[in-house]
Amino acid sequence: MTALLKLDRVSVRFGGLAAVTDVTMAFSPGSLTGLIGPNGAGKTTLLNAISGFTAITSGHIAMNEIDLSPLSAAERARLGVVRGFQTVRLLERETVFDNVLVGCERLPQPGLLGQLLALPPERRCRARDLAATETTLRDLGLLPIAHRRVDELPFASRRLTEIARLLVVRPTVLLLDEPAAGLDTRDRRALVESIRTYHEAGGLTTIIIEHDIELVRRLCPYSVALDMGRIIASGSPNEVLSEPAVQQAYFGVRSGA
Amino acid sequence: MRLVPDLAVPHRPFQRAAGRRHGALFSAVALTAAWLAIPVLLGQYEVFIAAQVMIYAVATLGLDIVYGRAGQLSLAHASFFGLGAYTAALSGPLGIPLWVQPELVVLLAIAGGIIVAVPTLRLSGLRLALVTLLFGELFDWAIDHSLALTGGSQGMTVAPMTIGPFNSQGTVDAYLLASIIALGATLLTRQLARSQLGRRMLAVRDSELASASLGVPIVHTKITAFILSAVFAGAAGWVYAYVVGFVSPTTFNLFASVYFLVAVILGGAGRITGAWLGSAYIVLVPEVFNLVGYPNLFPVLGGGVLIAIALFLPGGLVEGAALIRAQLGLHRR
Amino acid sequence: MGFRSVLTCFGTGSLMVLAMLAVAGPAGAAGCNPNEKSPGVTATTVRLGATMPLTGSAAAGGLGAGAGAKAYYAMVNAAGGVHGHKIDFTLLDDEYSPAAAERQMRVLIERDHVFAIAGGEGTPNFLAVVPLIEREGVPAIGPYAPSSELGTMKTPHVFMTAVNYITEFAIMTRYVRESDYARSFSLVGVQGNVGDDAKAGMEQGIGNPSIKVDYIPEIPGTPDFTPIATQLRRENAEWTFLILTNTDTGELLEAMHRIGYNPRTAAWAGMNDPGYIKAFGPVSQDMIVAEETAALDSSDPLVQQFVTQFTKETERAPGKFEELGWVQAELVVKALQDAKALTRSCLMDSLEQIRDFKTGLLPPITFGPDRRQGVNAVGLVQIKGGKVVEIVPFRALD
Amino acid sequence: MPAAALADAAQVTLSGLATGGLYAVLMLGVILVFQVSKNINFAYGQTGMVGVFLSYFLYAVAGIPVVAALLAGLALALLVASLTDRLIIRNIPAREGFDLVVTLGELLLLTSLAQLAFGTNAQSYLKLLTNWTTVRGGVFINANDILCLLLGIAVTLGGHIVLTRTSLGTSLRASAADAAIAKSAGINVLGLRTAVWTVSGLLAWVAASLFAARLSVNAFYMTPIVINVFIAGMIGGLDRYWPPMIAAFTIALYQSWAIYLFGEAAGTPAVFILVILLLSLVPKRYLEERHEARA
Repeated sequence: MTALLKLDRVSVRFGGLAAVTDVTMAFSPGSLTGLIGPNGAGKTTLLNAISGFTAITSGHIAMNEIDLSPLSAAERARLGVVRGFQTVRLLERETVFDNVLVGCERLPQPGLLGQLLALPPERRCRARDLAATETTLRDLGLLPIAHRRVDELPFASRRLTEIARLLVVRPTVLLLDEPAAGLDTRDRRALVESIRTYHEAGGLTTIIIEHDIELVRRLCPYSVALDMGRIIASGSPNEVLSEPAVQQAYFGVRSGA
Repeated sequence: MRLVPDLAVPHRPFQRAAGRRHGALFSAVALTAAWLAIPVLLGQYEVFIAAQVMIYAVATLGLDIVYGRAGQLSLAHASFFGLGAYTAALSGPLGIPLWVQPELVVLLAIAGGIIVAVPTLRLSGLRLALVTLLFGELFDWAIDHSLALTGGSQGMTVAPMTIGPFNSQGTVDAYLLASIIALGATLLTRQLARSQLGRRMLAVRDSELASASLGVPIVHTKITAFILSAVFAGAAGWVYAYVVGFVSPTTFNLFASVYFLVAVILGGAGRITGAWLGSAYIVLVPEVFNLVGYPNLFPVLGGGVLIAIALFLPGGLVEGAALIRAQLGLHRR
Repeated sequence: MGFRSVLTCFGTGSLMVLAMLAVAGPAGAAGCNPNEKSPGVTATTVRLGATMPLTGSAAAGGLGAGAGAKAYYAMVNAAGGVHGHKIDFTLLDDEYSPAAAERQMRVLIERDHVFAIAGGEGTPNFLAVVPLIEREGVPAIGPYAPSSELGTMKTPHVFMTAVNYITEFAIMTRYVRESDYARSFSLVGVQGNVGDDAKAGMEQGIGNPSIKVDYIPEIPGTPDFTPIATQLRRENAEWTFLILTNTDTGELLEAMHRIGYNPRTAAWAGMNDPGYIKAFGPVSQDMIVAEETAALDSSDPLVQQFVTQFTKETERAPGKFEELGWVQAELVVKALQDAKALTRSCLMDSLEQIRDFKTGLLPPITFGPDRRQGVNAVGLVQIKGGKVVEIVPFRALD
Repeated sequence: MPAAALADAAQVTLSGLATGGLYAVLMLGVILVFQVSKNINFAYGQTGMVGVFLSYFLYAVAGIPVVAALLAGLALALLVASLTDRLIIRNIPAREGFDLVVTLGELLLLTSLAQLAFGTNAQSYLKLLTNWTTVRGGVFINANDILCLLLGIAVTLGGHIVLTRTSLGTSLRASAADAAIAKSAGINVLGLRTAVWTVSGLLAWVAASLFAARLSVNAFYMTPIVINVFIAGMIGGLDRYWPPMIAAFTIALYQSWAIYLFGEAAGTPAVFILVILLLSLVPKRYLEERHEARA
């Protein structure tokens, strides 16, 4: 099976600092990859490079043979490469429903006048978006709080709202940056279940950065470990974690801290 | 359990609570009654003031789009208001026919909006505020230095707009004219809030990073917000000039722009009711101070209100009212 | 729904408003109609109004003139009023701002329904309200708003006693030409109508098209006068004429002094003011200043009478601005007294009958059926050692 | 070039540099405040203005001795500056542009309060050497111009030395870079912040006093000046030191030349054109403000 997303010798430098060096990876359609590594390993930078938030210094990133490098983050998102953030960023003064509805951006929308004058195409699109949002909310169990303002909700619901916003239109590549951070065990479990079911049903390609090794073990059939901006191991989570380099990177760093 | 939305299958549209519908109907009836009562019950001057509230509401809704919704601080809003006003004022001397003027106002506002927006797209925060401020200063300067045409700082008289028996400087006629654009602007803003365009603006305001990750075209959204706000302000200014019959630069200077900000923030950024409340404040409160003989206290209050609201009630009056309702338990779900 | 049907559903209130607008059209000199219904008159009172700058950069003028007018009305009311009507005088603050003046004039006319506009202080703020006054057909009597835009039958409701700046500067320039044989002139003036009028007056006073006036327009409140001073020094005229606000005049003279340019100077009547002379006397030494109202220490018995009466009313001594407000009120009361009835048309008619009305404070006032400029003369004074010395008494152009 | 034109050129340059010196005094306050609190204070100029108006009022109207009047004015400026931070800036919610909006409110408040309390005119304020003039080669050299220029240079160099050579400067730069780390290193971040805001009040008052001697004064007189200083800051970048300080001098020089060459009317559009040109031509990298923290 040909790879959906290909990274070919990707490097990112900030001034003199090499954040990511010569990373080559391939993600097949429907794969679910855990990205692990100690703090500062370059995981988020790699995610930023794929989603277009950081320009790469050298190398190539391609999806379905389309070169992503010249495209802005928004353009990549419209191609279906979407991401979540470590810190949840929502429309703070709006409801859960409106927050998820805004995710319909990636569906074709009518022009300025069409939207402002509520012309028939706008009515059709709105009905379509409302339906998609409602379904997503129901699937993720958010429907009971759909009309609550997000700034008055607990963190877990906010995190779930953000994920719902990414999923309301089916992405091609879903990038999540520590989605479980700050959640308690019960919420983590629910989150893992949601991601897994969505992933299986939708056949989307998912890359998750996660510190919680257990979560990666449970969720991801495949994982990649980064340290100092380089790939140090890849394979099933258990294989990766037993690699001496990973042990060194993780526990070496941890004991040194 | 089917978890992935299947767009091919039609879904039941999402229904809002039925109670809201009744509330909306009730407010519509009440507002219509008030609208009819004002010219019947109140005197000539009070009707004129009511028309002013409506005109300023249109401009405030405009600032609410660019600042309240898209989060772009514009200190040139009064200049766009002035752009419309001077279009009306100069149409007489320049012989621009009435039917061309609305299109001209819209075109000028679009051009002005783009001129302000484009260099500022690379900027945010302080730099954006300063460039818009400078644009406002440039507008003032242009008026001051085109004496022969505009009368400079002395201002100029605007001939009324007359269509058959309609005369824009007649009290009831002015009230009607202001009502028409106020209704139009309010409906447009309401539709904007319901549309993806409106949500894009909120997304750009709250986080440009998150917006980009959702595929929101940030530059496009900002320009659209600037243009819409300029068109609203321009239209309001155009009607303002015809209704008041006199324009001079002080109505459109930096302080006027700050008053519009006061209106948006006091009422509640991103809320239509808020823009109306804010407009009522900036038109009616000076009248009250004038009535009791202390017209100069209004700017003091304006400054104080801006600080107090930003510190203690950042959501403005609308959110404050919602908080009180929640406290009283009237709105339990 | 057509426009008319919308109107009918509003009921009678709005129809009355419309009717009022129809009545109020351009009145002109239609003669005295004693049966006309005029607003602002009750059995015992007649309501008058004015806007003046009571705050802001020109507040001194408005506060003084307002006090002068109020003192005169108080005196008249104490003596029983005009034909048994007490004068109810409303004075509103226009901040010297055209926009504020327009708003306040609307309050006077549309909310307070005044009978007539009595006086005023300041040109840009008054010019802003003229269209409203003309549209509503309200007589406006003696505002201090020197301008060539006013004082003609283009604005038939406005009766001017302020000499316009064309006349003022023509008289002043002619004197300078005659006494000093001056050959080169520059002018710094408030941009717009005011500066343009002064320039036209200077050209008229020079009477020689080959002598040009170097004119630099100024925006009130210019922060730094060094560029203008430098430009003046480059032109290097023998005489520099000034028509700026008092502070700006002083600041400009100081800037000129700083860069070592000290021509002879002449300025409009505003510099004939103790506050100005106290602040800027030294840089204004020998400056020639127009005199629009009589000197308060004049030996004219009418002036002495004013000083005595004002002091009695207010228990303080009057200044120039108080004098101005007083004489505005005096003219208003004279017109009301002479009116055959308290209607607007009869007030207009009475004003048009005024011939050679001597107040002592202003040159004699004369109006006519097609004459709205009541005064055409100024005197000249000179600032010397912090004092004002009269050099030419009131004189007309020809 | 004829001698007269040369003299004019020297005159214009001198007066521009003198204004630039005062811009630099103000700019130092803006930079310091921005570095410790990442804020811009639109009411910055008005902070100095209220001090000047109070001392004018006490001296010229109430007849209080000049030194006491000046000290009272200075005290008011310091108080307003530090309270702006303590009461307002530290308490505003993190919403888009609220720091700008709130100081705009303060601008309005201080301006209108000053108008109410002191009237609009504070004419014939202290001369501060403006009445001392000497002629050198056809150029009229005003002692106040020299004073402003020297003061600007002194403040610029002094600011540089304090920031780079003293432990105070190290603490300042540390809290500018990361307040949390600075705090853990034992720096009294809040105290430092209050001190910086107070110093900004001092600088505003000094510049406002000198401008009051040079300019026609009303309650708004500091507003266009501060706008020019902010523009210089925008061009130079407020997280740097030398570029904004040099921009302060340059913009004043530029504006006085524009006015000399094209007349009074050219002042405003000249600055606008400069800003638009710079914004379109300068590489985007230079304009980038610090982005939202780590994604």
